[in-house]
Amino acid sequence: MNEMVKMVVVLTVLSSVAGGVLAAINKGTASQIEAQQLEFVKGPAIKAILTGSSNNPIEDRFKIKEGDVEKSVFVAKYDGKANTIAFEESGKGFGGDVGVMVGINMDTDKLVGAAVTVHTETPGMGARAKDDPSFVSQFKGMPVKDSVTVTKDGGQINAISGATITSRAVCVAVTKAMSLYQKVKPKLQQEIQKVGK
Amino acid sequence: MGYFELIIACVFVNNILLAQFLGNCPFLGTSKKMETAVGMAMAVIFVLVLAGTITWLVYTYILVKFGLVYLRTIAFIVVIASLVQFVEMFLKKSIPALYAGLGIFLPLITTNCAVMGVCVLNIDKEFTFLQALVASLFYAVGFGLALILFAGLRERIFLARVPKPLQDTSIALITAGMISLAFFAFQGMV
Amino acid sequence: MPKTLVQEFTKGLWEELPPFRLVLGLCPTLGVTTSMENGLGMGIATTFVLVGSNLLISMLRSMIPTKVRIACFIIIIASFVTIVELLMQAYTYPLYLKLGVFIPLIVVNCIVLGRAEAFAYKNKVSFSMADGLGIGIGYTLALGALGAVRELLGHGSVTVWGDLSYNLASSFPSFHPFSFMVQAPGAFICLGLMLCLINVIGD
Amino acid sequence: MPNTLKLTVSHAPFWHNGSSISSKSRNILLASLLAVVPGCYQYGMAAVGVVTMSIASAIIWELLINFISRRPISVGDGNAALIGMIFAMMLPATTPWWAVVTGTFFAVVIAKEIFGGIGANPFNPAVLAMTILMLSWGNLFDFNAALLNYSFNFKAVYPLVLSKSFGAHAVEPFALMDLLLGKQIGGIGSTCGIGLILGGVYLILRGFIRWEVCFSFLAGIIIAALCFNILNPELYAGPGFHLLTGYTMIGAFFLATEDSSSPVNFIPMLIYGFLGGALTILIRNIGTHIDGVLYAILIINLVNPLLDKIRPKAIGKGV
Amino acid sequence: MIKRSFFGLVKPKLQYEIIDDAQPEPVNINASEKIMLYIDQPYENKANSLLKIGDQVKNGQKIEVVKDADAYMLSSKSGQISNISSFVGFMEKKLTAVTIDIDDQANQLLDDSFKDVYKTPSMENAKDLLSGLPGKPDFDVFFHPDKPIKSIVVLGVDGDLLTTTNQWFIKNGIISVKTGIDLLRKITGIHDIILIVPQHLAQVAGSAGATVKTVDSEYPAAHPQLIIRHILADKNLGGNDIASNSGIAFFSAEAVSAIGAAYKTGQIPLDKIVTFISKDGNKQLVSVPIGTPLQDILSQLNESLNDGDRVIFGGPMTGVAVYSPDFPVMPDTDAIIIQDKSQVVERADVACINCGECVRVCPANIQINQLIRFLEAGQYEEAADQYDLFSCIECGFCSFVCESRIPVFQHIKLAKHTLESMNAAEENNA
Ligand SMILES: Cc1cc2nc3c(=O)[nH]c(=O)nc-3n(C[C@H](O)[C@H](O)[C@H](O)COP(=O)(O)O)c2cc1C
Ligand SMILES: Cc1cc2nc3c(=O)[nH]c(=O)nc-3n(C[C@H](O)[C@H](O)[C@H](O)COP(=O)(O)O)c2cc1C
Ligand SMILES: Cc1cc2nc3c(=O)[nH]c(=O)nc-3n(C[C@H](O)[C@H](O)[C@H](O)COP(=O)(O)O)c2cc1C
Ligand SMILES: Cc1cc2nc3c(=O)[nH]c(=O)nc-3n(C[C@H](O)[C@H](O)[C@H](O)CO)c2cc1C
Ligand code: SF4
Ligand code: SF4
Ligand code: SF4
Ligand code: SF4
Ligand code: FES
Repeated sequence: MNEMVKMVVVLTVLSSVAGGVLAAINKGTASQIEAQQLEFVKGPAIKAILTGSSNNPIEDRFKIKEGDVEKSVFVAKYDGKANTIAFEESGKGFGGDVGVMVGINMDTDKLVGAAVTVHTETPGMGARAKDDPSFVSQFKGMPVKDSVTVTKDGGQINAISGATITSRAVCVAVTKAMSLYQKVKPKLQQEIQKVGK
Repeated sequence: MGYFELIIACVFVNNILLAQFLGNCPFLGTSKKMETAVGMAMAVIFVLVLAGTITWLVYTYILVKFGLVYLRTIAFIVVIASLVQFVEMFLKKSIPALYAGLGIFLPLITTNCAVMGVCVLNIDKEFTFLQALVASLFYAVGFGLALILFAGLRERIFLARVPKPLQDTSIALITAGMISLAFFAFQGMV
Repeated sequence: MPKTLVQEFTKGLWEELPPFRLVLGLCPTLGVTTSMENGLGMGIATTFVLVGSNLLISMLRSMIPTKVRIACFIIIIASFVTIVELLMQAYTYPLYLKLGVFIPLIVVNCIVLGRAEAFAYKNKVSFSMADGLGIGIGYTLALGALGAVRELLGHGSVTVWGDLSYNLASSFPSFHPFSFMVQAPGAFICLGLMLCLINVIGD
Repeated sequence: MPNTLKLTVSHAPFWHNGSSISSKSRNILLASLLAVVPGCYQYGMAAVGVVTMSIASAIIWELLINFISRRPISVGDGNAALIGMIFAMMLPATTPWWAVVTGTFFAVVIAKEIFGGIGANPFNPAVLAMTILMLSWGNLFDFNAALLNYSFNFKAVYPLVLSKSFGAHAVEPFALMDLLLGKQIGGIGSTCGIGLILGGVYLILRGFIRWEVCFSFLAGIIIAALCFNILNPELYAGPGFHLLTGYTMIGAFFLATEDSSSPVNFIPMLIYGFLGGALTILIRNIGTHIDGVLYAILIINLVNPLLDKIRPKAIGKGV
Repeated sequence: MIKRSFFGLVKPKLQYEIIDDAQPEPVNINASEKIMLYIDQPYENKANSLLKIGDQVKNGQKIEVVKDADAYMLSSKSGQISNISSFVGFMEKKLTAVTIDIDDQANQLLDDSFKDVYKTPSMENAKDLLSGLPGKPDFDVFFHPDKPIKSIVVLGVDGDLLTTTNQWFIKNGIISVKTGIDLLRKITGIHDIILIVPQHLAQVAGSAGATVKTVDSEYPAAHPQLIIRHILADKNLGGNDIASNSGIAFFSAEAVSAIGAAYKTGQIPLDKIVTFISKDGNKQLVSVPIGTPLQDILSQLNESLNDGDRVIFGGPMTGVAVYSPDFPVMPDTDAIIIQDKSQVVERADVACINCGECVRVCPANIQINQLIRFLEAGQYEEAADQYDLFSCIECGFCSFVCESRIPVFQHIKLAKHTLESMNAAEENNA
């Protein structure tokens, strides 16, 4: 009986101490983790697209809701004017979803760029979509329209050789971004004004 | 993704052992003989279906609800360990025949990356309950399939004139690599 | 077995070097060693858990009842794993992303539980620390070495934390990376061949 | 005097039918020439270079490994040369020397010798080496790119790439007769269908390879291709095309029939071959890879030990 | 020498020798100085032994090492025992070798123990005095009450290739075979006697007074196990009997003929008919007293041996190579083959390449490609459990076709022998 009590006591104490310690550490690291996630997951892509902005787009972000999706939108200021936004969309690639950050200049309705954020594509094949800038650079300056496709499907984007599936995924993501942009443009304009100030 | 694709993906394309590298210790440890391989395969299928679904429920209805997501690892391992204990006791008492077959493999499963790994993957991939159930079952089937095919080859290799420094684990790993290469056949089929 | 502290430490570097001598902990060994950096990172994370849990278990060993010892080990180990997870997310996020599912899987890494059961539960604190540290460092070096070989052959260059790097192409300009090495089958075959090499040296 | 006489003492039986590994290897090499010679004619000295390089390096790797592992020299059985030859048959004529040497290393050392030498390899060595190289240096084995500098009097596109990317109608210009006569681009010894068939038939008649495997492999190709073709004739080319392109013929006669990795019993041989053929078409039509033969063969090699458990009852057992 | 046939699509066929019409009478060979008898009994306790050097023996006398042993030989000459030694035979079998210096041919003495009993033929006196007959009849099988014999099969065929000894008895001695069959029927009380002959001898065999069945001319159809399976299967013997080979007693035509002659004349015939194949492939039948050393045959047939030649006692598929020309003719030596050095095919130490040739020729459906891996690794129990080691009927065909030239057949015999002796040892201990 004595042993039984001891077992229960030890287990309970151990569990509660563990739970307490973990809760404390969790609390202590929570904000740092969120900052890191933005910094490292979205950060490089945002920086790649919104080069030379006078503000920090990650700090100047806001959220918009369309239907039941909520998106973080990052805003960049050029020459003191907040006119460029970026947000993320995804398409289905070879190994899973390919996340693409798409930047759009709201004055000209042209893409300022696209960059892959997260993916699980094969290194040396699909992963080149992220590593090799020459593929995504094709989107730069493209006007916002209904769809973007690879040349094989009749479009104008040259697929990465050996990774057509990944290339298609990126095109799908950009297409989704463009259509979302067209839908929520008015809302965006309202929000962006706030940042501008 | 439909269920058919999910099944093909779990068994072949994203095979838990050969593509995701989970569960290698039991893979190498129980593949020397066909009988043990079959026993281990059955035990993993049995436990993984239970563990995959229960951890999904625990995660969705307890951890997420109470904001305890950071306790995922600890919660899952406790669930798996107690599940294995429970299954062991249950089988011993009520289905001794099955216990005689699977018994020795059950404790091994507690420290099997494949079981824990699938539970985590079910969450990471944001599966629904039904998807998690199907994925758990077929990841386990994929594990069993790889294990049994491997055992078939290993029984032959055991009798071959393998140079001494390569014998046993070393040649087994190299063979596993070749099996993993063969499984590339299924790439892109989902 | 009257061993000195130093012996307990050094045994992990050769006699019981995981995963070569102790054939355990294979999943991370195969899964994360696509680069040297990942290998070292995984090794350090495992070492942290190993040392922490060895320490705590050894300290508490008189209090932990034999019957529930495995449950206690698991709780302790899982807590350290969670701490590593949180810390890595907070401070080394890119590495955390690359190691993915293998970080929570440290909890089932056969090496960690094996050391708790076979060593820490039976030995005093200083020895358990030496044991954990030795095995951990051995494991880290092994993963780093495997990662280095695979990265060098598979990518043609090795890069650690951004700046420490060596590019094979600078010595052999026409080297074409042998990317088989960084793919799944290459992992098994490379590990198998390294194991063979270790066996040859060991004899 | 009788006490000093040294008679030969050995085990029964005292007759042997005279077959040997080396004569088998010689004959397969001979048969492979029927496809390699037209290939060399088509691609010129570069192809001759690749073939000799491959055979020579395979032999040297085997010698080296014999030496390192202190085993009897085994190159005399001709198996290393054969592996080199069959590996070279799959390569494009432009393969650089270092890729050939690396390939034969994987074929001879990794796929065969470390398992204990001849008869112990679980996978076909040449196929295994080829898939490893293709994974690493895909661009070297992209036949369209590799053979860009050649000019031929026929359409110089790798047919399987066309069918995969553009569907069945893209391959209509290929006349089956041309394909059969080797008027297509591809590996040095894998495009000349007629040569491969003649070589294969020679080997079957001589009893060096098993007709069960070859025929069921081809049957697998035909039936699976027909099913796809009927399902969607726009997208999926017919059986004739699949039979005569890619590695189908070399696969049926020279790759799937490798002894050590294939079954020996009748029914398993049929299943083995059929599975290989059907899987080839499945990979070609819905998988990632351009040609499915190599991976299909690895898969059937993998199931071979299980298949060969299907066997007739020995006499006196369970009558 | 056999060559691999050019076309290999069909599996190799080996034809039994067919005796032709112009068969000359066997050449008589005589032992010149001594004969040697190998008795299947260890020579361990010398004091206990019935045999002493210098003992006088008579023609037809029973030579046994210990009293009332099952194994004995009959001396084919009279003379003096000049040597007794222990001898290790095939598969480490312990035998006793007895050398007898022959008396002057003119002074041959006949033993008369058989004379006393031959008028009243019975199983007992046959077992007691006739087991050493040419053809080595086995009477012991009739003395197991738990395994009653229901049928007797007389083999008018030869078990191995090139050999024609038994066929010769059907063709040229059918009358004495008939006498023997009648006698067997009388002493055993078994009516079901089947005479197995090749196709071309079916007519001659018809007069032997037994049911005649013919066998295929293709090796190894005449193997007793296959005869049971393929030829006797339609006879109503009961499934289990067929499988376990019990209930049937096999006798060679030569032995049956010898039994008939013995009971008819009261004198035991001890000349063995041997098919002798010389280096140039020339076949002839010789009639030799049992125990005659090979050397005597060679010198009387003007055949010579050189270093590296091979001498085979028995047929080319299942015989035994001997290391000395002193080796004597035994009661079951049906053939002696002399091979020139140049005809000896070398065996190699190469692993099985899994070509499957052996599997396709094996009459017993054994997975030899797998079996051989276990045997080479010394895992005999697994070989027996999983790969049917004990189903092997020992025809030797697998070794004949093996592309790696592995001595498969030898491995099989060795494994069977090892397992059997292990089992025997276990039973003794239990
Ligand atoms: C030798 C050769 C022949 C080709 N023939 C055709 C053709 O007949 N029709 C066609 O649409 N594309 C043809 N192509 C183009 C390729 O199939 C493919 O569309 C192009 O290489 C895509 O480039 P990528 O490798 O960067 O993806 C040919 C390419 C090569 C190298
Ligand atoms: C090991 C392996 C990895 C692959 N990884 C990718 C990938 O990451 N992204 C992709 O789009 N296709 C990938 N593929 C698919 C093939 O390369 C496929 O043929 C290609 O997507 C077709 O595009 P292409 O017509 O430009 O060659 C992979 C194939 C293999 C064999
Ligand atoms: C066994 C062996 C393997 C080699 N492997 C490669 C290789 O994988 N990639 C490579 O680019 N060079 C490799 N080489 C490098 C060659 O020595 C040489 O640098 C190269 O062939 C130069 O040729 P290129 O510039 O004309 O292509 C290898 C050399 C040897 C001896
Ligand atoms: C048609 C055929 C193809 C063969 N292909 C290979 C091969 O690709 N690689 C190999 O190692 N052996 C191959 N072999 C060799 C064969 O399995 C066996 O090892 C030979 O008998 C020895 O030279 C092949 C044999 C045949 C009959
Ligand atoms: S094992 Fe072979 S060689 Fe050795 S004694 Fe027996 S038969 Fe002779
Ligand atoms: S000797 Fe060989 S071929 Fe003959 S039965 Fe035995 S295993 Fe089969
Ligand atoms: S014939 Fe010889 S090499 Fe061929 S499978 Fe049989 S044992 Fe192996
Ligand atoms: S056991 Fe037989 S095959 Fe093996 S080495 Fe000895 S003789 Fe050769
Ligand atoms: S580390 Fe042991 S099973 Fe994964």
